[in-house]
Amino acid sequence: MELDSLYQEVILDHYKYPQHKGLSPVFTAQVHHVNTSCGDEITLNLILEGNQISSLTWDGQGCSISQASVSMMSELLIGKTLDQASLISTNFSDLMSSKGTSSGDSLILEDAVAFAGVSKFPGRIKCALLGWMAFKDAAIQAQTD
Amino acid sequence: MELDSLYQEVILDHYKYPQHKGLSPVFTAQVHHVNTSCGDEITLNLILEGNQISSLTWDGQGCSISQASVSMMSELLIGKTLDQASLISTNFSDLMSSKGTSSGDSLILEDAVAFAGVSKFPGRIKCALLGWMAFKDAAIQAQTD
Amino acid sequence: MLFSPEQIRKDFPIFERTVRGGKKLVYLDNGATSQKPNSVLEAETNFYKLHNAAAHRGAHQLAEEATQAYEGAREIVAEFLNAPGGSEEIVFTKSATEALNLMAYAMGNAHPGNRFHLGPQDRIVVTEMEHHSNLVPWQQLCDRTGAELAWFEVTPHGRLDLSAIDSVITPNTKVVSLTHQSNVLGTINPLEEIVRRAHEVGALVILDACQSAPHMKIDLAQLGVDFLAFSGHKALGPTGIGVLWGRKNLLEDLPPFLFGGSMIEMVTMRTATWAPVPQKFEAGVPNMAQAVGLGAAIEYLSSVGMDIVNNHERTLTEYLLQKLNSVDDLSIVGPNDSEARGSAVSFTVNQIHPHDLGQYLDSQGIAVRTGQHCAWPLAKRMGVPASTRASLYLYNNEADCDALFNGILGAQKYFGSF
Amino acid sequence: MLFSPEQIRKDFPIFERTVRGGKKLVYLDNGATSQKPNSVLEAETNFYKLHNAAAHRGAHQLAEEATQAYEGAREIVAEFLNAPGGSEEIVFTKSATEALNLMAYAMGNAHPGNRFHLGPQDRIVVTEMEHHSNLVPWQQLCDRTGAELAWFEVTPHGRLDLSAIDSVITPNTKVVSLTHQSNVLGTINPLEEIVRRAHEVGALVILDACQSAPHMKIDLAQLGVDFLAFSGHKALGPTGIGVLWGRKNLLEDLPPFLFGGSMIEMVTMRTATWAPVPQKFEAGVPNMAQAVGLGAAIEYLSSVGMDIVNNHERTLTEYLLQKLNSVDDLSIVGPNDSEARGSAVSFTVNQIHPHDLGQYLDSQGIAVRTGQHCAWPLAKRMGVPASTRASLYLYNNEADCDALFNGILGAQKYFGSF
Ligand SMILES: Cc1ncc(COP(=O)(O)O)c(C=O)c1O
Ligand SMILES: Cc1ncc(COP(=O)(O)O)c(C=O)c1O
Repeated sequence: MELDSLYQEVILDHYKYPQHKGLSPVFTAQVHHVNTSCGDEITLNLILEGNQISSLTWDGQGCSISQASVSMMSELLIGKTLDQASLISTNFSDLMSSKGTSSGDSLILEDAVAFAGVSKFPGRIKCALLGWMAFKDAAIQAQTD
Repeated sequence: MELDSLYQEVILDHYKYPQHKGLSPVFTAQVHHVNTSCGDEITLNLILEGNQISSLTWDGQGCSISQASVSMMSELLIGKTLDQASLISTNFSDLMSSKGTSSGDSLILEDAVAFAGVSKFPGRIKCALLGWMAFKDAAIQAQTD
Repeated sequence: MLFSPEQIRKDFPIFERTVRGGKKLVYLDNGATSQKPNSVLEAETNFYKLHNAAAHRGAHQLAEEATQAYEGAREIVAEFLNAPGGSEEIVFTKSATEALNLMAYAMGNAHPGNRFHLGPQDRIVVTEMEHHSNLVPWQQLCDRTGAELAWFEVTPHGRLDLSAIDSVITPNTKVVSLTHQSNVLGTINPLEEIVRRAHEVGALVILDACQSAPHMKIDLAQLGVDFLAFSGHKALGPTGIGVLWGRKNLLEDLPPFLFGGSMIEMVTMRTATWAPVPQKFEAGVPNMAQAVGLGAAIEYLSSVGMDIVNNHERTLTEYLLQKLNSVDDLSIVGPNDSEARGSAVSFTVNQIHPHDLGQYLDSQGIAVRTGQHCAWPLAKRMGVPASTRASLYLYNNEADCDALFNGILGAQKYFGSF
Repeated sequence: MLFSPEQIRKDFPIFERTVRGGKKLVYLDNGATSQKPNSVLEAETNFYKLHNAAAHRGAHQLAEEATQAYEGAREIVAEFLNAPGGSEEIVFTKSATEALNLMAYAMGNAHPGNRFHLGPQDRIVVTEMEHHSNLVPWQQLCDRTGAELAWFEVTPHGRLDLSAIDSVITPNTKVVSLTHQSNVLGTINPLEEIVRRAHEVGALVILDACQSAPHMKIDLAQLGVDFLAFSGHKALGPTGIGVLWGRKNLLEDLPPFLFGGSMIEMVTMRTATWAPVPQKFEAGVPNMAQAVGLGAAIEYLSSVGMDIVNNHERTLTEYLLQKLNSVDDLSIVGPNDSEARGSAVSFTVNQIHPHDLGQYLDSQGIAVRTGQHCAWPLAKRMGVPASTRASLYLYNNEADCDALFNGILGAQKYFGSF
């Protein structure tokens, strides 16, 4: 069933057992993003040590895709430098706009290649990108503050 | 030719030799009407003596239909009482909305039955009614002032 | 002829297609937009093929015919709504959203002395169940004029709380603008009491009939409201056409909104005067083909009969509610019975986010709407950040409701089994 | 393939009908609205038959397809205009009239501090040859904000008088809004000088491209203007669709106009925030089918080639001018040569009122426009209270011009012979 390419097991897993959910009490930058078309919300706390992401925590509500995506993103980005994170983020965006033609670079995206199937569902791409867009904002904010 | 039913000879005659054109220096009521769809304009001066129309003069610019109509109207209404004029006016309006099914009551409308053909040309009905609408307004104004 | 949704469906070409790899289309998103019968498509196409020209401009035959077609559509709408003042009370807009913005902006254009003029001493009343299109324009008008925005709250059962009606609609209230039927809850609002109170204090009532006019007989001579708006595309008509009805004397007093060709009387470089209603509110070459299409849509609805459409929907809504109520972990958002409610039914299913539920249903060919349905404050009030909505129309049948029921069970299995 | 208007005409079903008792249709009223090729009608119909659903709402397949069709049309428009910022710079409206009103109202909504905010110290510049749709909205905005309206005058030859450009576009000028091509005179305005001066003083330039975009290649990357508006129905597209283009950073700063569904980010009962551009300007379920139809119209035009369309019209206009100039007692209103002018040609014929001339031409199957053409101040300036206008498009040919010529001679005989 085509639906299975959207709802990969690892996605549903993260949805059920979200990682790094629960906001850190302190942060370098905090952002709040909303998917205006469906109302999914996410708050993201980013802590930088120098150029390195030492903590990435979040809270939010939304569909399995948006919640699993931010959960996997946190796992993926914690410990990375901002440069590395930016590369990963671009890679993920590219995957989302691939219209189902790419299966994703698992060396870079690791488990997040599971989202490859989302790119075939235009209505869900925004869900998958919600957390990533929030991170992008947070990174800019952390660097300019 | 169908066009001939619109441009009756008597209409073109009045257009060429307009009657009562040239505004009286005094008046009981003066009105200015415009056909917003084409810009034809008319100014009408009405003088009442008691209940009787003693003078009806006008100035304006416009197509043969609008100018001939006001010219014929003046001829028709001068000397009439307001009640008579109202009857004639209603009769003329009815003729205009007859969609070509009526040839008009020549006892009431006299030469103005020539406008019967206009009712087949929806775009021109407003032209034929321009002067009559102005008269209606002037009559109300003269009675309320 | 006996009414049969299966027969009706044959007039709607979209049901000849399938979705998601050969699945039958189960279209339950009528609250968002309706499908179109062939007669509507043909009316639009015929307009372009035979009569296309700029209405009200030019003295040639095509322009005459275009004018007749456009004005004929106006007559059809006037009759459909039983407008007491006839077709001069019908203003064509591009949508209900434009119609409601027209009201708000036109009031904002009123100078002191005009009955529509608003200032800081005035109040505008809406409800918590308004679609954004009947809320945000009023927020903005209040911002511009200093007027105060007040509203009726919604009860946990999804009804308007009218208990404080006299302190909501105060003597300084100028306008009460509310929806006839909630696009989320399905609730049909009790107009009589609201209209009575509004008129008592001299306020005008604007009715958002987006979710009612397509589904029930509207009789303006009875309803008591002063203005009414709806969108053609939710009533079997084309996109790009909406209707604003207003009492003639009120439309005459209301300042214009969009300025430009066809709505003027005279223009100089500094000043302009306005054409009579309804032209005063229709600037520019009008959306003629869409008005004609809406006329055909209304003729289609009238040929079926609005009472028959409404009866069918009521019966089917009862069936749908009964089905949905039998699903474990499903909660209806809004009235759970068929009393004073239309055929839009929103619900949540424990554990499954509406977006995921909608996606699963889509994989089964079932089209529903998910999210806040353009009514954020209502979602907040009801405590459901997002919900799933099924909304019915004359071509839906029990099989569609069964498909939805089975789809929900399937989703529970799908998302519960990982 | 060689360009042939006769071949083109076969794509336009309206030319299969006759008028006024079997007369061939000679359609010379393209300045008012254009006829539609089959591909446009099919695109609209196909949208309804196959993909109809509310774009940007709902996660089902039809909604996805509707969104793709609608957004696809946006891409087509962006490419057609060579919009430097791509499709996010394209806002769909119902018409050019709405687009121009959008600009005026949105500026009126700007708070102090916003670059679009206007006050009594500011100036808005238009020209004497504007269509009412690009004049009255600015008059009204000036009324509301206290800003001053100024304008370029028109010379007796129907050209803009730019001799006083520095005192018309003053340092306190915020906006210069003007037509690219006059719908009455046919005059094409010299944008370069105006844009240069406007930008020198920090003013923005809004271009009314209603009469240019359908007839010539528009290259926004070159043109220098900041906003541009045109209507679909004059460019082979459906009624009920218009386009506003604006530079992305400007659209981002410009406050919204219509409020409602789809243009918001978050809403509470008291406040709302806005979606990103272009959605910020598109409230309500959009005129999707009309956007799709406009996309098809542009694809049709592009498949012919805008340069070819333009060349054809230029050659034909020259022919028409030469024919008209050979008529006794006929005066062209506007440029009498083909230099910097489009294919709208207005004229008067001594003794015959335009309305009567138009009526006679109509009896011969010839459709022209008569009156002031929604440009009263221009009519006054040119000293012609009304005129007759013939306006050409890609499907017109020399035979149409000949028919007009013979029609005018016929009218002279008809009205001269009583
Ligand atoms: C130059 C010009 N501007 C604006 C308009 C208004 O366009 P629309 O009526 O399609 O909104 C027109 C046509 O009517 C026009 O010719
Ligand atoms: C209750 C209600 N009001 C207003 C609207 C706005 O209608 P439209 O988007 O067609 O302008 C809708 C539908 O979207 C609605 O359901």
